[in-house]
This record gives sequence, C-alpha cells and structure tokens, in this order.
Amino acid sequence: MAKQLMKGNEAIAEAAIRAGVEAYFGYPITPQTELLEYMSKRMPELGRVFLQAESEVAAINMVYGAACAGRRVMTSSSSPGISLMQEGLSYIAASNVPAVIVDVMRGGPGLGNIAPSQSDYFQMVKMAGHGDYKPIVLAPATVQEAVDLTVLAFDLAEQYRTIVTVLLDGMLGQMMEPVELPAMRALPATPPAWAITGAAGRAKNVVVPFRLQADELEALNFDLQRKIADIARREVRFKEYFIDGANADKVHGDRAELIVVAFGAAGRVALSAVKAARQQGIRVGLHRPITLSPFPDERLSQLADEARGFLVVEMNAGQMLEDVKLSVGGQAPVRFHGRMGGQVPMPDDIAQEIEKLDGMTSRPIDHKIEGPVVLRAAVGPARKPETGRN
Amino acid sequence: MAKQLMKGNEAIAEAAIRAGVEAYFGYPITPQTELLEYMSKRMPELGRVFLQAESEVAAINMVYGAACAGRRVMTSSSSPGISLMQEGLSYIAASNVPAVIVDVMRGGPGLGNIAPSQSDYFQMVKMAGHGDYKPIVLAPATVQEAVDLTVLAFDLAEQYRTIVTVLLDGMLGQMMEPVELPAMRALPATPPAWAITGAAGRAKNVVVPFRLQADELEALNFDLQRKIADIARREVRFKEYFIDGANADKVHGDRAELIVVAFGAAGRVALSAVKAARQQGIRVGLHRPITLSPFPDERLSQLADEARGFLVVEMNAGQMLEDVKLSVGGQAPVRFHGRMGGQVPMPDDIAQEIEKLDGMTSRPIDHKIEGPVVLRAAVGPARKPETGRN
Amino acid sequence: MMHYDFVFSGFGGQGVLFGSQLLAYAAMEAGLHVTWIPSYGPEMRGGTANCTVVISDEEIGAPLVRHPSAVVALNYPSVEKYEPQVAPGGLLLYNASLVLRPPTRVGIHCVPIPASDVAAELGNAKLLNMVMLGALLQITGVLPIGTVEQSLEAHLPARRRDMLEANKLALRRGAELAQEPLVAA
Amino acid sequence: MMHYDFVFSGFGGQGVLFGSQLLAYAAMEAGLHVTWIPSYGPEMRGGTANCTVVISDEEIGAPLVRHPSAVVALNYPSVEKYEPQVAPGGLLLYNASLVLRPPTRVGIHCVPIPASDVAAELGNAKLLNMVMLGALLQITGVLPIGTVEQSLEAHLPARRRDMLEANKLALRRGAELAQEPLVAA
Amino acid sequence: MIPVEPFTEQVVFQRPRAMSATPTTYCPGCMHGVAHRLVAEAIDELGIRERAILVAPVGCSVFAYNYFEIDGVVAAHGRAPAVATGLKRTQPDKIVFTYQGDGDLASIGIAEILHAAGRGENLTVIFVNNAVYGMTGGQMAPTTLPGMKTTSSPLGRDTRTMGHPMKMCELLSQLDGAAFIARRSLHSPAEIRRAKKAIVEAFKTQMEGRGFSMVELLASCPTNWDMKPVDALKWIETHMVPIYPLGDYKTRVES
Amino acid sequence: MIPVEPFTEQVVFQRPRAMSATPTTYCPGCMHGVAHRLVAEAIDELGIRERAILVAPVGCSVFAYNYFEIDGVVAAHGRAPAVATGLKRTQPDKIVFTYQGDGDLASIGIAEILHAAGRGENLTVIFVNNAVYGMTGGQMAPTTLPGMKTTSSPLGRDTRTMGHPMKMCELLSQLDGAAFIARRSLHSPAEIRRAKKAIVEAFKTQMEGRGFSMVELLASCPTNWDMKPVDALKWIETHMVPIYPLGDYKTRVES
Amino acid sequence: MAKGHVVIDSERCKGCELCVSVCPKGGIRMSEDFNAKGYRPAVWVNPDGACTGCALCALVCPDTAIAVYREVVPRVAAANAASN
Amino acid sequence: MAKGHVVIDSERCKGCELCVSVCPKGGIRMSEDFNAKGYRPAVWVNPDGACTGCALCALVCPDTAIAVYREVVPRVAAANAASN
Ligand SMILES: Cc1ncc(C[n+]2csc(CCOP(=O)(O)OP(=O)(O)O)c2C)c(N)n1
Ligand SMILES: Cc1ncc(C[n+]2csc(CCOP(=O)(O)OP(=O)(O)O)c2C)c(N)n1
Ligand code: SF4
Ligand code: SF4
Ligand code: SF4
Ligand code: SF4
Repeated sequence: MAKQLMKGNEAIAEAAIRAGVEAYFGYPITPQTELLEYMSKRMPELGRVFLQAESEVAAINMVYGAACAGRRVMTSSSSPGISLMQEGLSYIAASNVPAVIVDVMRGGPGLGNIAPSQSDYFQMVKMAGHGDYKPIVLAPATVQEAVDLTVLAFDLAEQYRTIVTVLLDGMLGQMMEPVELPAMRALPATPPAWAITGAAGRAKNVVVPFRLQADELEALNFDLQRKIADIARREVRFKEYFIDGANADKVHGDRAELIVVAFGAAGRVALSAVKAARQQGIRVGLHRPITLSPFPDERLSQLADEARGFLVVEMNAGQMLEDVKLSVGGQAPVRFHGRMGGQVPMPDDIAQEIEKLDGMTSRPIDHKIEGPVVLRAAVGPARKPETGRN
Repeated sequence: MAKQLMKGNEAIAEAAIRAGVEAYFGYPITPQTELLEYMSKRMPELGRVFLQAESEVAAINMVYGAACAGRRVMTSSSSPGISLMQEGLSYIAASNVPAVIVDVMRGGPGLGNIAPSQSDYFQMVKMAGHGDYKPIVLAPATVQEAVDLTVLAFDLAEQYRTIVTVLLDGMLGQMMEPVELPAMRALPATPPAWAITGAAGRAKNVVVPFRLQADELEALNFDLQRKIADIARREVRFKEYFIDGANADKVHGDRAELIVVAFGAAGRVALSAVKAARQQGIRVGLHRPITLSPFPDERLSQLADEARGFLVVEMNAGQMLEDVKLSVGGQAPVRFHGRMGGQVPMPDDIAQEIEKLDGMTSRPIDHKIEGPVVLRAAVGPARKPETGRN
Repeated sequence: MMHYDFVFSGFGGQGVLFGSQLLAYAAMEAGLHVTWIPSYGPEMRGGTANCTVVISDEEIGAPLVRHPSAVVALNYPSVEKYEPQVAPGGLLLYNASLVLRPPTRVGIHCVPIPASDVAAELGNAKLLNMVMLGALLQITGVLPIGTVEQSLEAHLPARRRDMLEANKLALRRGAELAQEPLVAA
Repeated sequence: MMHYDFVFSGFGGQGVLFGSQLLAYAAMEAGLHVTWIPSYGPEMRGGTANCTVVISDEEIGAPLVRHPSAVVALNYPSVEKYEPQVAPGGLLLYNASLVLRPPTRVGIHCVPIPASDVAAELGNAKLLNMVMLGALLQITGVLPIGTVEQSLEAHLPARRRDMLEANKLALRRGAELAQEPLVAA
Repeated sequence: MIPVEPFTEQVVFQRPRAMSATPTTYCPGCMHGVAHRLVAEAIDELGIRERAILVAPVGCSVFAYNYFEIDGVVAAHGRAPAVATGLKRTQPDKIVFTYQGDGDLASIGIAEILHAAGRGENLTVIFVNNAVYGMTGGQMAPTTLPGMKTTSSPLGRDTRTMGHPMKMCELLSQLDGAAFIARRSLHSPAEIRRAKKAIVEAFKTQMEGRGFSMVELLASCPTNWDMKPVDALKWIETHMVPIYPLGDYKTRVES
Repeated sequence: MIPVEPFTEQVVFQRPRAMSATPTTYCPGCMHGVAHRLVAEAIDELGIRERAILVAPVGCSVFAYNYFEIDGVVAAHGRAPAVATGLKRTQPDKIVFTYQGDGDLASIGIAEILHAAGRGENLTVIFVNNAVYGMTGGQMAPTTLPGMKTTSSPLGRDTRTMGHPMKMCELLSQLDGAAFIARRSLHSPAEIRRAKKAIVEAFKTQMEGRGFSMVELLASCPTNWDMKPVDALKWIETHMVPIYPLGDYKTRVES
Repeated sequence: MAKGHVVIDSERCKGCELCVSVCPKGGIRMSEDFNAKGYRPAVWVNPDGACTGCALCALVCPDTAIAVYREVVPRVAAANAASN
Repeated sequence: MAKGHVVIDSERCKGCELCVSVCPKGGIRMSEDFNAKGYRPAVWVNPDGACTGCALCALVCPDTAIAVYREVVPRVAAANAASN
C-alpha cells in the first residue's frame, strides 16, 4: 500500500477503523480533536457508531457500555478530559472488559495549555483512577508507530480483556509523517461469549464492577494482578538505538556506556541528540520504551549492569524517571532532563546533558557539540562530510 | 480538655471546624458519609457554609470557588468520588489556592466495595489528575492523629497555598477512639490579599489555571516544583517504633535490623506485629510515614545504610512500595505484604512476613510466633508474665 | 500489661452498637486505651452487625483481630460465624434464648446466657445487650460494673433516659447469670 | 546524508499550511523521510501560523528545531520572530512585499522575494505561498521543482483545481526570482 | 419454590419469568422490590426477556442484576444512561433499560439523563424516586421534599439554601428527544397497576423506536424515612404526590 | 486610548469602566465582544464594579478575565456554576456571575447549571449561544441547529442520531429556584439594546437576592460558521431565532 | 364469589405487613415466630374462607413472597359452590 | 439633526464590517490599508456630515473600537446649527 502523509491524530483514527473499531465515543479537546472529527466522518460512512458525548465522563461510560456489549470500542481525549475519565476507567478495569483509550497529552496542570506534554504518565501508567490495576500503555514516537500501536492496542485489549492506552503528546498528534496504513480488517462476526447481548438461549451474563465482600474483591484483585503479571511477562516492548550488537553505531562502533531513556516524542528528539553525541565520540545509546506499562524494567536493569549512567528525558517534571530508577536500582547514576508546560526538549540541550553525564561519570570531555545542522545549498553541509551522520 | 470517644470521620469534621473551616462542600459516599453528615449539622449551627453538592465533580469545583475567595474550605470523599475530582484538583493545583481534601479510601477498582483500603496512594500521592504537581498528603493512623493532622492540613494548605490531602482508610474513618480535640480557633478576620473578593480599592485579582504560552506555563510549573521541593525540605513527618535510640525497644534493646514500613491503618496493625516479633527476639522496628508526600525518603535511605531488610505492608497491591524502593535504592532487600479489596492485613500474617524477612536475610530462626493474645479472666494471660508486652 | 479484644455480634436492632460502644466509653473513662470498630459491610442493613472493641493499657495497634479473645454473640448466625474464630482458650458468650444449637468447639469457653428471656423478664427485649455485657464484664473482669454504670449515665441518649435504671439492672442480672457457668467451666 | 529543517511562517490565510504541506508531500513522494508540524498554539486563529518541515534521507528524530536552517517568512511578525532563530549560515527568505524593514542579522542569508506583488501580478494574492516555495526550492535544491509540481497535481484540493496552472506558474516565478539573490549572497 | 397447586386452581399471581428466585437484600417494605417485579412482568408480557438488557445503578438497587433473569451491567453512580447508550447504539435490536434511584438520576447523573433524553436515545428508564439517598443512609436527594429531615438536612430541607425538589418528568418532557415520560406511584395496589401499564408503554416506545422513554415511580424508603412500611406508603400519597403529580408528561406516537 | 474630544461634544458612547482596554483575541465580528461590553455596561450602570466577580469558562471566552476590570476566576470546562457557588456562598455580598458558552453550559456543564438553578443559587449567568464549539474549531454543540454542518457533524446534525437542540431557557425555567430566565439575541442594534436590559435585570435579580438568573444571548461565530460577520448576524435572525425564540422565560419578583 | 388460595413463602417474607394492610378480607396476619432471617413472616389465615384471590396482597408484596391461585369452578358447579 | 463625531481606533479594529452594515448614513467604509495586526480597519468618512451620532456603529462593534460623540448645541445655537 502506498504511503500517505497523515497527521498523527487522523492516522490513529484511520488505523483504529482498519483494526475494526465498531464504536467511537468522544468529546472535543485540543490537541486531540482531529481524531474525533475524522471519526465523525468515517464511522457513519461505514455504518459504524460515532457519537459525540456530552462530556468525557459520559464518553468513557458509553465506552464501558459498548465494551460490555463485546464491541471493539475506543475513545480519545487529552489530559483534563482524561482526568474526568478516571472513575470510568477504574470501572472498566474492575469489569475486565476491553477498551482502547487514546490520550494526546497537553500541558498541565489545570487547563494548562494545548502544547505537547507527557505529564499524564503517572495518571495513565501507574493506574488510572482508584483501585489497584494497570492498563497497558503504548507510547508511539512516530506517526507510523502510532498506527501500528493502535492496531496492536485493539488486539491486546481483547486478548487480555483490559484497557489499553495509546499515550502520545500533542506534537505527535498534530504532526504529519508518511505512513503505511494496515489493510481493512473484517469486523468480528459475533461478540464474545461473555458479552451483554441479551440472555437468548443461554444463562444471563452480567458485568459487575464490584464485590461487596472483601474476600471476593480481593480475589478479583488477585486475578487482576495475575493478568498484569502475565502481561508484564509477555508484552514488554521497546526500541533501542546505538546500544549494542545490531543497533550499535556502525560508524563509531562500541557498545553504549551511557543510556538515554525517553519515550514518545521526547524519544525521537533524544534520538537526534544521541546521534549528535555519537558523532562527538560519546558512547551513548537510546532506549525508548514502547510499552510504558508493562515497563521494560528487566531490560533496563540488565543495561544498568554495564552502563556508566542513565539520562532520562521527559516532557514533564520526572515521572517515568521513577520507573527508570526503580529498574536501575541504584546500580548507576540516573540524571534527568525535563521540560514542562508544553515546552519540548531540544536536541542540543539533551546533547549537553549527555556530555554532562559523560563528564560526571569520569571520562574526559574531549569533544564539543556543534551548532545545529544547517543548509546544504545555501551554506554547504554543516558537518564534515566524512561523519555522514548527525 | 476531656477526651471524647469519636469516630474518625466525625473527629476529622470537628477538628476541621475547630481549625476554622469556613465552608464544606461534599457528596455522600461510604465510608466517609458521617463526615458530611456531621458537617451538615454543625456548620449551619456556626453560621458557616455547608452544601451538599450534586456530585463530587461539582463539590471540588465549589471548593475551588471558595478557595479562590480566600476561605478555609474542604471536601471529603472516598475513592470513586476522588477519581471524579481529579480534574478539579489539578485546577486547584495550577491556581495555587489552598484546599483540604479528606479521602477515606475504600476497596477498588470500580465500585469495589466499602471496606477499608489504601489503594488511592498512587492517585493521591503521585499527583492527582493530569499535569505535574504533588499535593501534601498526610496519613493518620489513629483518630487522635487524624484530628491533629486535619488541623495541620489547614495550616500547611494556607502556608504553601497548596492542596493538602488527609488520606485515611475506611477503618480509621469508621472506628472510635478517645481523642482530645483542639480548642476552637477564631476565623481569619480578612481574606488574603490575592483572594477574589471584588476589586474594591485595588487592582483586580484573577485566578487563572492556565498559561497559553509554553514558556509561561513552564515558569508556572517551575514555581510549583520549587514549592514541592521546599515542602519536601521542611515538612517530612514520620513516626518510628523500636528503631533506634529513644524509640528502640526498652526490653529487647537493640537497634532495629529489619524495618517494617507501613502507613495509616496498616501502620498500626504492623505495630502489633512488630511488638510480637520483638518479643520473639527479632530486632525489628516500624517506620510509619505520616507525610506520604513529601515522602520520608532521606530517612529511609539513611536506615537502609544499616538495615538488613525492609518489609512494606499496605492495603493495596504495592503502591508506597515503589517509594520505599526508590528511597532504599537497592541497598537492602524490600519485601512486600499487601492485602487488597478491603481486606485488612492481620498482625500474625505480618509477623510471619517479618520472620521470613529475618530468615531470608540470614539469621537463624530461633523463635516462634505464639497464637493471639487471649483472655485474662477466662483463660489467664496468654504470654509468660515476664515478657510484659505483646 | 492488659490487652483485651472483644467482638460483639448480632442482628441490627439487637443493640450491638450501643452495647459495645458503652464498653468503649467505660474503658476510656477508666483511662485505658480503647478502639471500637464496626464492620460496616453490606450486612449493615437488616443483616448481622458486629463490632470489635480492643482495650489495652498501652497504644493499640491493630483494632481488628482475626481471633478475638472473647465474642459476645446475640444471635445464631453470630455463633456460626465466630465459633471457629475465637482464640484458643477464649470465650464465646452467647444468647441462649435465640441460639438453640449450642456451640460445640472444644478448647474455648462457651457460655450460654438466656439474655433475650431475661430481658423480656425485665420488661424490655432491647435490654438483652446489657445482660450480655454484664456477663462479659463478670467473666473477664475487664472493668468493674460500676465504671460501666457511670458511663451508662453519661452516654444513654436523652430520649432513653427513662430506661437508665432498667439498663443498670440488666447489666447486673447479666453479671449474676455469668457467675455460675464460669465456675462450671 | 541530507537533512533539512525549514520553518514556514505567516498570517493565517497566507497559505502557510498548504505551502509547507506541499513540500512535505513532495518529499514523501520523492521517497524521503519527512515530518511536518504546525505550531497549533493560541495564535492559530487570526494571528501568526507557522509550520516546521524536516526532510532527511534517514529516520527523523526531532521534528522541531530551535535553529532552523531556513525560514520562509510571509509577513513582518515572522521576520521579527525568526530572524534571531535562523541557524548561523542559514537562510531567511522573506516576503519583501509586506516586509518593509529588511532583516539585518549578519551571518545568515537574508533573501527578499516580492511575493505578494508577484502573486498579485499573477492575478491572485493567494499564490504568494507558491512563489515563496519556488524560491526556497531554487535556493536550497532540496527537491526539483518538477517533483513539487507533481505533488501539486495530486494534492491541490478539488475545488481549487482550476488554479493548478496558476500555482505552477507561481512556483516557477518564485524560482526565477531566487536566482539573483542567491548569486548575490 | 412456590408449590404449584392441583389442577382445580389457576395461577392468578406468581413470580414473573424475568425475575430471578434470588431473595432481595432490600429492607422490609422497600418498594424497589415492587418496581423490580413490575419491570419483570412487563418484560414477560412483551416477550422481550431474551433481548432485554438491564443497566443497574449505584444505589440500593445496585444489586438489581441479581434479581432479573436477563443480561445486566452495573454502571457507575449516575452514568447508567451513558452506559445504556453504549449498549444500545452498538446493538439497536436489544431492549436496553436503566433502573435508577433519584440520587443517581437526578443528582450526580442529571447530565447523562438529560443528554440521553435530548438525543432521543432509544432507551427506557425506570426511575425510582424515594426522595432520599437510600444506600448511603438517607441523605438529602434533589427530590427530597421541602422541610423533610434527612441525615444531611438534619433540620429539614430549607429550600433557600438547599434548593427545590427536582421534578424530573417536568424537566425531561421539555426535551424534543423524549417520547414517553410519565410519573406513577407505588403507594397502593391501584397505583401499582397503573405503574405497570406505564412501564409496558415505555418499553413499547423503545420497541417501536420512538425514542427516549422514562417512567418515574414514587416509592418508599421506610428505613431512611424511619417509618413503618405501611405508613411510608401513606406518606407517599399524602406528601409526595402533591409535589410530584402523577400523570403522563409526554407521549409521542410517531418515531 | 480613545481621545476625549473638546468640550463642545458630549460622549455618546465609549468603553465602559468595567471593561479593560486590552484588545480581545476574538475573531473579527465575534459577538463575544459585544456580550462582554454589555455586561460591563450593566456593571457600570448598577455601580457594582467593585463587588462583581466573573467566573470565566473554558471556551473562546476563557480570556474574558482579561477584558473586565473586575476580579475573576477561570473555571474548568462546564464547572463555572459550581465555582461561582463556592465564591458566592462564602461571600453573599458579592455579585458573582458566570459567562459561559453553549458547549460549556449546555453540554459538559449541564449538571452544574441545572443544579445551581435548582438550588436557586443567587448567581447570574451570561450564556452565549453560538450553536457551536468555538474554541476547539467548530464542533457540534447541544445547541447546534438541526441539519447544521459542523466539524463533528460533517453531513449536518441529524436529529435521529445526534439529538435535538437543547433549549436551555425552556429547561431552566422549569426549576423552582430560577428567578429570571430570558433569551435575547445580538443580531442587530435593537436586539443588542434589549439584551442589555435583560442583563441589567439579571444582575438586579441577584442584587435583590431573588435567586438564580440567566440571560441567554444568541451570538455568532463567523469563523466556525464560515460566514462573513454581517451574514452571520443575519443567519442568527433567520435561522437561530425561530428555533430559540426570544423572550422572558421566567420572571419572579419576590425572593 | 371466586375462591382464592394464597401461598406465602415465609422464608422470603420480611414482615413488612403491606399485604396485611391491603387485604380487603383481613386474610393475612403476621406470625409470632421468626423465620431464618429474623423476620416475623406473614401468614395467610383466610378467616371464613373469604379470600377471593384478588391478589392485592401479592401486588404490593415487595419480596414476591406471595403466589395467588383461584379455584377454577365449572359454570354448573359455580351455583353449588355459592351455596357452600 | 444632531451632529455626530465618531472616533474609530484603527488598531483595535478587526475589520469585521459590522459597523458599516448598520450605519444608516453610510458613514463608515473599510480602509484599503492594513493595521499592525493585518486587518483593514473601518474609517469614519461621514459623507455630507450626515452622522447623527446615533452610535449604532459602536453598539454592534465587538471590539469596542468606536467612541461616539455628539456636538453639544446650546438651545439658541441649535437653530443656527440647523441652518448650517
Ligand atoms: C461517585 C460516587 N459517589 C458516591 C457514591 C456513594 N453512593 C452510593 S449509592 C448513592 C446514592 C443512592 O441514592 P439513590 O440513587 O437515590 O438510590 P437509592 O439507594 O435510594 O435506591 C451514593 C451517593 C458512589 N458509589 N459513587
Ligand atoms: C474537560 C475538558 N474537555 C474539553 C475541553 C476542550 N474545550 C475547550 S473549549 C471547548 C468548547 C467551547 O465551546 P463553547 O462552550 O460553545 O464556547 P465558545 O468557544 O463557542 O465560545 C472544549 C470542548 C477542555 N478544555 N476541557
Ligand atoms: S435503604 Fe431504603 S431504598 Fe434502600 S433497600 Fe432500604 S428501604 Fe429500600
Ligand atoms: S471561534 Fe467563534 S466564538 Fe471563538 S472567537 Fe472566533 S468567532 Fe468568536
Ligand atoms: S407483603 Fe410480602 S414481605 Fe411484606 S409481609 Fe406480606 S408477604 Fe411478607
Ligand atoms: S454614529 Fe451612527 S451615523 Fe455615525 S457612523 Fe456610527 S452608525 Fe453611522
């Protein structure tokens, strides 16, 4: 299939449609609105359900209803709207029904602004709302990845009967990149056996998000925890650059001694910085978690055995940072570079942080970061031709 | 003042009144309802504001309004209701206005049940809702402490212009203990200068929970982070039992080698277990954080220098556990004992875990936990008289 | 040191709450540490209610116990529920008027008190909780009856003031009844 | 390897979005990696809009840059905003018809294009974005004009089909205009 | 459970098929039980048991799913209409109804009910108005009568500070999407019969795709009213009916 | 800023005192500007500038606090009536008003507005109905007209699936707590004058403690309607007024 | 008059007395004994066999504890029945 | 007829043309030039001095860009003024 240039928000919508989403319920909020608008056009065309809910609270509860019906269903929102969904999310989790949530994060707290951010990490990754559970959280860094992870989200949601969140920031939602869309899937022929479809020719089904007796609720929680553990064992995903073996830098060789950890948009910005630092001869690599939950803690702990230090880059005050520290477990220093309030970290700032980390972890600083890449035709190549990378 | 036997919920309400709360907005939910009911009676008697809101969403936004007016204001709820308040809390945080929130946690997720739980730790301690901020979180373990911390909550809220949460579980909310109530404070004569009271004889005041420009929102976030750091430096509180110096066991002497960490109701249950274990000669102590945010990470890290191991006990699947691990930083093993869904950990189970930890960290197990304390008159003392403790 | 953990259990309306709270008040007024905690579960309405009272002369840790040292069971479901839970060597005090199948567990003290009948004799079925409490005080010696009577005076709701003497009488009748079985145990 | 980062900036309505997207389409269709990102801030309505296009022959990291290698400024506020931001040695291409105070920064290439006037000459003020894009292509050589013309055919909205040739013409006029200043640079 | 008598007798009254044999946890004399039975009877009569779906609320009737022999879901407090919307939109051939208390529907859930009605969502709502929050112990509801004492209006509802009763039928009948809106009471056998008819009509409205339907049922909460069940029914008649007049507030025949 | 002319002239019209000199960020021809000015004029006329408190919504008028010379707060989307309740209950001597768009008030915030009105909360609400979500780019609002195309109803609002227009004046006037409820339009100078009078009356209602007051103002969003401002005003008259009839929906004189 | 027959499931009954209050024939009274749940259930006493099977009791019973049956009397037998 | 005087703050004006549409005297037209924000502002041209100061323009202006003044004509002077 030919590539298309698509906005993240719209690409996710189209990917969901091709993954067979049968119902969408949502409420407008920047920087996610294009997703809803796209759905408002495409879903009715396909004879599927689109409904603009009266609020995010209503939207998530409509999602709950459609999920109980055994239908592939999703909603999307951004930070303040996600806050309003916390109760509903907790109900969905307690009920073990599948649902896909797209959170296109924006600057906070409060009304904040509509600029990109990653400050919903805690509220989406640690657990949405009250109670003990964890949704699966997928964090794309490119529009293509957003498409692929959206399809995966529906598969995982159904496989584990869980909430799967696609967590991205406004930057990815708003930006266009070439994407290859998946083929259109057929919709499921029949809803699953547990679905609430009317007790025709079978005993009644019920979906009950509570257990009045503490022992029963604890049993339900144990089931949830088992599921979470199962997911943690099987579904960890990440992408690494310049770290070791196959993905280590061809030019500068060498396994990474410093590890940058960043997800989503921050991850791709960090990639630019890592490339630049590699060019300066710093043995640095990038670990980009794709599943924030389950978190790639084992892999990081493994890297920590040999790494001299870690740098976490986020568009928040340091949230994934805690998970990295928990994984590293004191084996190596963990530094942090974060921007807040809709500010996006810049490659040169990150590169500087890499240098600092390099220095801090006792290696002579014998290199300098050059200015940004500049224009070929107008000014000639910015870097010495032989480096071939930036 | 003579002691009174009071339910946790009612004691908190009366403490708030004596601390000078001027307005209460809330919505009924078990196991917190007595607090609201108490307020519905007492506040109008005193000519103060009581209003049963139409929902938790409305309640928290009414709190926001009254807080903007510069009035001492509070709300109370329990887990699902707290989930519904997440957006509002984030607005309050962004606006730097003071507010006191009481969360009497119950079993989750979803509707869960009304039994005691501590599973709102993540949603209240890591950050309520979206954006980067942290409320102060106070976790009482006795009704007296609930009273004292409620008063403190108002003071801290005003001093730092922040949200302060009193986080307890249904057990503490429902149980009665003797308490000494503080004296009734006079209400503040005038609202603070920043309050929204009408622009009479001064330039207008505004409370604005957003900054459209990313750099300005980042500046607001830096202010918030500075405040959080300031609070972390000055307001850490905890209580220790049998750990060292003054509070080490008089009978069995000896500084603790094993540290149990537990807050709130779990903390008091753990105390029983620690006492029992001490009696068996295990050198164990209890660290009970009183401020969950700021978390006593420095103290724990200090204890980790010498301790053989930690046991975290919670009424959830392991939430504070992460903060303990972050504090211990890999210096000592951290075990966990948790009950979920409204189950309360029992002293003998905890005592067993202490034994396991003791064994695990290589010390011969030369002692056994006896059965529970039994009845004097009917059966005579359960333990040998000379131990004098249980 | 002293340390007691008691469970009171019965139908809603049998006075479980007041009976157990009265003991807690008395303990407080005697200068002891005390915790009182209800199970506020789904069984609150209509079903069975139960409360745990812990009394100690030092800071109380757990206010709930898995194996209480004494259980005061006002109805049959309570006996069924708590018979296996009483601590070894502990006490199961039950309302023999309503509990027709006596508990059988060995290794604990099972003491029948015909509390509903006695209360009816005293003219008010609602006094059964006081009869049971009187028996409990007598058997365990946790507090003198006089202390509890004083607390009764302080905490009996105003609208039930007229019942003060009847309540005291019930306490004392319970204590009397408890003499004999204890000796027999 | 090749790597370009361009910013297009101007009033809403000046065709910033379409002009920059067209370049992105062309890059994609030429088999390159490309990212296009708008600033979707408060200035969206009425105020100034800007878009960043990054084109590279390998996986693109940051889609936003602090110091773009070239800026296409369609109005004066854009010149004011981006003059200090252009990378040293970079290009500031500006709409000389609207920008009466030319940029003065040394160390960058400032190239005036009288785009609004040219567009007006071509019969439609809205063509100014194409004029500027043509100039950009010419100066940087990022893509051949022909590639962009093909993309134009594919992506010009149906309701503006009639403007296809005019758009192409504008692209070429822009390229022509850019010859001279480049030589002068 | 109930023995069927020999052939000389005909059954005049027994538990409907759509109702399960499970005894309820409601308090003695609580009208939720009657409301449940009427719904079950209507479902039986209309022959829709195998495609009926219950959305239970949070409130005393959170257990309703136990008492019907049909598929069911428990919604979050107040959100039943949204959950029902999700169920109905994805399977329009099913008969979806919510069962909600007055705290649930008129307080925390008023947005969801208004918008479901406004959208003309093809749902049926059984709204049990007992003037208090039952489950949490008798606090004031938006439907509490002026002057009525509750655990959160200990001196009685003062309309100046606590507002006026929310009259949901009056309100919802304003909305174009609402097709059938009626208020009935459960305070006597005759009223119970009338209530049943309205419930049947509400389900028919949905079956015919006419849009949103709701039956409000005035009911008692003897426990929190602190009344004997028999007195509570009288109180409905003497105190509630005057404030909440019975009748059909909206009937629309076309779809 | 506007030069005061020499003594031979009298001022017929200038910026009211309660309005700040800051230029607005609204689109050209957006009627939020006129609505703001009318409110400011009313505040001036009633002499309440120093005790007036604005609760701004989330929506295009989130910036309203910039444009008034009075104290102000920005509420979360839809929650302005709750925030206003908190402000007013704690300082009943102040004149507290919310300023809300139709998405804010009639969609996400419908629970808060209904309950504020139901409680007879002594507040004033300025409700700007422009039939779309302005700030987020022209999505359908509950007030969108049947058949009207928006960015989330690209084929036009189909009342069968997207519901019917929410008529807030009709709805709120049902509530006993509502004292003054009126709908006006801003589509012509004459209507603007009438709107102003209603706003003054609404504030008076609050000043006299009569209870909840609301003025709905039909307004244009030329940007999202994709119309010239002049045409947009005509469209209000020809398309909106027939669906949202102007008038006083509730007037209560006693408090 | 038709002859009714009422069966009250005493274990479902919660003793609310609503059935007693509506029976036009005084056909139901409350038991002195408790059922397993601790309620005093209703009992159908049907004094003078007056029950007509009108089912008012069942209609108000919130616990579906009541089933009502009516004797099926062949037309000819009806006259005889009336003379009983 | 009273004589009006209108002052339009061209930097506040966003060129919406509402004032133009309501002026009964055709007193306002749009400028050919742009203001700093890029709008073509309204200008008061007042052909034939017909402006009465009715302030309709100001009334509809969403940007409070218009101030309106009216000549204060002493009663005696009014007759003179009319003959101007
Ligand atoms: C979000 C949330 N808030 C509050 C509660 C507590 N709660 C449970 S039921 C209920 C009210 C029930 O009253 P009503 O809807 O009138 O039903 P009833 O019990 O009277 O049948 C409340 C407030 C909850 N479960 N969830
Ligand atoms: C909880 C939440 N949901 C959604 C949004 C996004 N949002 C901002 S304004 C708005 C609607 C504005 O429309 P309206 O209230 O009609 O006001 P207008 O902009 O038309 O004046 C929405 C949906 C938000 N800020 N917060
Ligand atoms: S509390 Fe009231 S509504 Fe709930 S079951 Fe009891 S009587 Fe019924
Ligand atoms: S988008 Fe619409 S409502 Fe918002 S400022 Fe522009 S014209 Fe006004
Ligand atoms: S109505 Fe039903 S529950 Fe009530 S007393 Fe009669 S049989 Fe028992
Ligand atoms: S004041 Fe009246 S006549 Fe004068 S310009 Fe304005 S609208 Fe026209």
